[in-house]
Amino acid sequence: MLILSSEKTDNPARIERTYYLISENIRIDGREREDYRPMEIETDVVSHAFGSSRLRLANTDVLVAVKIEVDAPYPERPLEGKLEFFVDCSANATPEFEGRGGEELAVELSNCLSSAYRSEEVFNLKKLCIMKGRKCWKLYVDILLLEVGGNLFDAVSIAVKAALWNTQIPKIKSINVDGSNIDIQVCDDIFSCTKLDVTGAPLMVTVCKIGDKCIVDPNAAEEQCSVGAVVVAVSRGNICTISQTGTGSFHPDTFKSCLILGISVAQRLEDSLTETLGEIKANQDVGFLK
Amino acid sequence: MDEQFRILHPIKYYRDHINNHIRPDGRELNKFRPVLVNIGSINTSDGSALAKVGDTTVICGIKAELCSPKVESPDQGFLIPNVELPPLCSSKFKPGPPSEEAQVVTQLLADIVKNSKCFDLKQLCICHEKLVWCLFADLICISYDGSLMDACVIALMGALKSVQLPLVDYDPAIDNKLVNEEQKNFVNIQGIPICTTFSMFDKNILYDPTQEEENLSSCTFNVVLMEDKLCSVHKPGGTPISEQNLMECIEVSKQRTNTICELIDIALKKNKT
Amino acid sequence: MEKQNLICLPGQRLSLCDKTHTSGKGTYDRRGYIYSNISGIVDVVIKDGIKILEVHSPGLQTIVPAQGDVVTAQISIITQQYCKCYIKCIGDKILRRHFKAILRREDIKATEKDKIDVYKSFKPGDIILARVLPITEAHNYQLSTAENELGVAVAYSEHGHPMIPISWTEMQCIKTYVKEPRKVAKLIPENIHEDLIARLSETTTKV
Amino acid sequence: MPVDHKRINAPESAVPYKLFTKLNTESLKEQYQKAIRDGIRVDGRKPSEHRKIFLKTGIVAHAKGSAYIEQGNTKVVTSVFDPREIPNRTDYCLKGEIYCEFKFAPFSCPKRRLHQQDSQEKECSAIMKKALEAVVCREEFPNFQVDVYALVLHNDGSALSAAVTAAGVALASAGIPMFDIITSSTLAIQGEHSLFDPNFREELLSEIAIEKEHGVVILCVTSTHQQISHFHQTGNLQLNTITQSIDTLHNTCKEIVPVVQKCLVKSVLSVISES
Amino acid sequence: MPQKIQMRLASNRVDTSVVINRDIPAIYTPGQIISNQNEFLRGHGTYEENGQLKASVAGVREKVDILISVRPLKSRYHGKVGDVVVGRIIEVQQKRWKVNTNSILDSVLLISSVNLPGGELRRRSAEDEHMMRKYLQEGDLISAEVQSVYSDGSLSLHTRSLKYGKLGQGVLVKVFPSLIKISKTHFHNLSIGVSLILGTNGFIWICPIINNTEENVGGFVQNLEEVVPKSIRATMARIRNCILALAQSKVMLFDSSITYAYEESTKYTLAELLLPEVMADVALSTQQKLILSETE
Repeated sequence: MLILSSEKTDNPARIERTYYLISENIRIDGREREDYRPMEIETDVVSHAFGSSRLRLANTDVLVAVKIEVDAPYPERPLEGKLEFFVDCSANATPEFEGRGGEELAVELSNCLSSAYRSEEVFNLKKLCIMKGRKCWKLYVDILLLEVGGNLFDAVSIAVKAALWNTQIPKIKSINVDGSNIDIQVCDDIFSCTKLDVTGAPLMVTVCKIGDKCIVDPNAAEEQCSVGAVVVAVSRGNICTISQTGTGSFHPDTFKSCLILGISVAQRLEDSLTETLGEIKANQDVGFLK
Repeated sequence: MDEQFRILHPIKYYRDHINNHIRPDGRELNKFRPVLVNIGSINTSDGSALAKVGDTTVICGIKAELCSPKVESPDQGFLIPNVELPPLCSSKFKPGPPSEEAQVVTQLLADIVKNSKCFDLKQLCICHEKLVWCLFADLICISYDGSLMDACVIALMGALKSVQLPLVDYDPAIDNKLVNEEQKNFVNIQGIPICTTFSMFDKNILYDPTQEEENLSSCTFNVVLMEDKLCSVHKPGGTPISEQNLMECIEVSKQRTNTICELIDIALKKNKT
Repeated sequence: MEKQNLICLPGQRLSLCDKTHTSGKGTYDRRGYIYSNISGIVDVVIKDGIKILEVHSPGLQTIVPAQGDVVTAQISIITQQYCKCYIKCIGDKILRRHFKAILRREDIKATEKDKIDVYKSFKPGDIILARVLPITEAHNYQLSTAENELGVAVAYSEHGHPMIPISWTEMQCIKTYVKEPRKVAKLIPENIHEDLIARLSETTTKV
Repeated sequence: MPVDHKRINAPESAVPYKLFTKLNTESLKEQYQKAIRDGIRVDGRKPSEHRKIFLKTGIVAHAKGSAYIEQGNTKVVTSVFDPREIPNRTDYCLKGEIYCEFKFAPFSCPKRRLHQQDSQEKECSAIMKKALEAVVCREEFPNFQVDVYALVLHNDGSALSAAVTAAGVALASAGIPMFDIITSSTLAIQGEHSLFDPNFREELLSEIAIEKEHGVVILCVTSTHQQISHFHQTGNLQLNTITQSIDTLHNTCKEIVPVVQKCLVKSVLSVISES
Repeated sequence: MPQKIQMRLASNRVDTSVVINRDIPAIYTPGQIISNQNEFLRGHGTYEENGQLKASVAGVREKVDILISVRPLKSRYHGKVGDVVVGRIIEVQQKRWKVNTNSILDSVLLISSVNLPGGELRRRSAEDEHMMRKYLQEGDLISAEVQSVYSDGSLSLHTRSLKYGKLGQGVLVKVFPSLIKISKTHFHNLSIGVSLILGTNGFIWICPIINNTEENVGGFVQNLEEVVPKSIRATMARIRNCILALAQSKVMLFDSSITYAYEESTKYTLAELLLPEVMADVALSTQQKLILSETE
């Protein structure tokens, strides 16, 4: 039997790692610590989804689609709709995801997203209520990782926000209640849809610690060399989730400076995203296979 | 040095001890380990108990829920015992679905409760054919060191004794339930079955064996008694035992049953005050 | 408290790390200080005028076999090329969890490597002393008995009786006097406790 | 749902009776005001007061190390086992791994928990793993994994923090080489109220947006080197609030250290006296 | 002041192709008939059906006498004896290391094919076998030469020359092997203070120029403490970005194309070199410069 050469992501040796340590403010690709790589975004890429987006950040490629269903709200939260994240780590993205390899990352990503979107201040699920305690909209946000080239959390959060921005929720024409049966009529007119309010939807920024310096938007090699990172989810200038990835530990002061850096980068990301999404004209015909 | 010998040749190590009529943990062959019972320390459950037999610790928590009865037994509720042997309690168990041993113990425990008739499921009926109580008795082994069944039975019975169920107003016409948590009643227990485990090593009978003893012995069996009456003897394979030996074990179990019942009663009183 | 019973806990700073103080077992150094790794008792070993700080855990230490360790192992399977065994002790420290190891044919003896026969060197159940070779594969320790002091320490004959060594290559059953071939170890107290061998080799009086 | 043949199954229609008790008509705001009245919490504590901690080692007989923690009503058992082979892993790795499994007992919470790990438990396992990885000297056991299990017997808030602290003690008592002692603490924030070591109800109420600022913060810190080994936050908080909470939680974690030290010294002494 | 984050719509994507008035060879697609005549020898990337020769991969036809083969446009590295490669150690085994060289199968580096520390004439003992991880361990990068090709296509490497061995501080860039132009030497010391190894397998190593070669015994000595000065770091980053820009536009990589690209790139800042339009511009002007220099 032939054992094919593995394509697993490189694990740089100690000597190479030394080079990645940045004493001077210049990274291997010439960026400074706070610089972001250019990215490319598009929305409305999946025709049968209610909303979708695709983001390419250097080698990281993410596709997000939003699906909507009518569901019954949780008994303890009768006034709220539902929002669920599902991350699929396709083995296409990296050979490490083969079998159950991507499961841990998928759980980490979806947990981080759902905890970032949990607060009512961030994303108001009450807007998704159709009828108190009986019917509500349920949003399924499916995230497909097409390629992994570092900085997944940031890329996913941007793509999710763009997909939710793009999502159209059908208008309800009438609700008929007959005992325990509820009949919901949806407007046929495809143009009479409501858009979601995503101004508070969080953007996540990974602040990566390499040596004793912190950088944003690490590429895959930088991630390998880093001992740990802080993921800061920011919504309207407030922090809605902080999580740590990797195995390293932080000094409290370093940690605080990471948070400050995270917030400022999130603001810049937010500005760019709003500007870019604003450029999208209706019914623009672009497929990502172009 | 002693420990090395134990690991390299455990059977010989044991044989040397047994020949001197003493077990490695310092007990004589016919001595039980101390038993400890603690009832009702977990107030998120409707009834709970912790049982310690030597270094074996089992905790049981009972949660009550409402459901409709089975069609074939419209006036009976449910008592669902499940024994969990998590990897936490011993390196013997791996994460994942219940091990074979956990399944066997669960089934055995369910059989003991059913066959001894110590708990009448009819008392769990709220409304004939419509609404009954379902008691989830979850037993978790925290520390595993042999004679697991003994600890499980004690924990389950202790927890059952402490279960208090609220009153339920049920209107079958409109399927409306109202639970009154202010008024709670204890459930009735007809008797307390007690299990005692024995092991055979060479031709000696070891009372209340530890995990190591169970592993090395040629057969392990347990005897369940309820108030001087024999409920069941469970001897899954292994070397045969003589009738005389069995009778002796049953006799010993009888004495132990009484002391353990007293222990449960004391623990229960302690909990109430 | 006596001086030698100085208890320390993980992360406890023990001393400066300088020319006269270095970190030994159970300690680590970071930013010029020596810290404890485990909870146990502090021990200072003086060697060549340098104080080596060590911490010893009183109970069972958590260790894994490392290159160069002499271990006690029990043979489980033998084939023509190698035998598989389980490492049960490292030095005099016993392991709760046994590690799988493999002893290749060419590592059994130091000389006449091409004449080695695995079947004439070990039998399943034998307790051997062996040295751990460098670890090349994860999950599989490689052992070597290519030293005089290494090889079979305790063995039982076909009939289950203990055997005693009569030469470098043979052991004899004390009951049946049958001789069986083995790669016999010259036991030195450093590697194994004499009493242990005595206890393992004595016959049990049947009840 | 597939039938679980390995357990005794209950009727599927079973529902908790708590759903049919008299409805609580109070608004969330009123409920929160009840939970903290005039700066005193329901259990009589001040907002910054930590519950008493009881720690004990060696309660799981056949584990390499184990610890039991009682923090108010919250009770957690943790155990640690000898290094073992990493399953499904054949390539050489220089650092050992830590496998964590965090589980709520079915009867530990107001709502019955299922036997399989749910997503919350998986998240807690991941947090525990990350927190502990930073303190264990993993290069001492390359190619192996150390299993750490935590079982919550009774969840009355701050269960994850209690589990991390106890797991640290269990690891140390197992003789696993560690860089440091680890302690953890939780903070529940709602508006201007910051409640240390929240109980179950306080934790639940802080997850919901009653005020603009709310959230739950968990901090795990190593004692000597003062490093944050893990930090987790949910809700919606301002940067200032978070930086402040880091400082205050750090102090709380420091206060727990003596309890941990005492417990560990005790366990060392008991082993010495035995041998 | 940090840079603005660049986010663009996919509809505004830049065309990166730089083909200018050049003959593009015919590209065959799988199943396409290459030859109808019977007079041929079937080579790699082709198959025979009904007496016709068809392509089995997408690529360019190559003909040597009557041997017809199709060289795929995109493929893993197919090594030839004498090739200079850069590879990463992925496994330490008994008496050999497994090396990832971007081939279909892992390559091997036998312990007998390396110069061990202490001079060339040294017997390899059992001790050395036990010390293998001390010399090279998982993750280490090496430069080596292909010593032989096994029957299954996997490569055996050697580092028995002072120029080969373990690599120190620097950056690895991966491109398609077909973009590396085979030339006399694959080691280049550029005048701008950067040293390059253009591995034929598509792995390119960029590092600061090492001055004293005396210390470099078989490449096992490394200096972890040495800090690369900022200016060199900047140059290395620029070279890296230039190589990626050329690779994106499929311009062949060799010393002059890289030097030209470097010269062309100086009108941009380092960070700008990550922008697709800038990358395309650098590649385009490099291509023009190359054509000019060819015609001269």
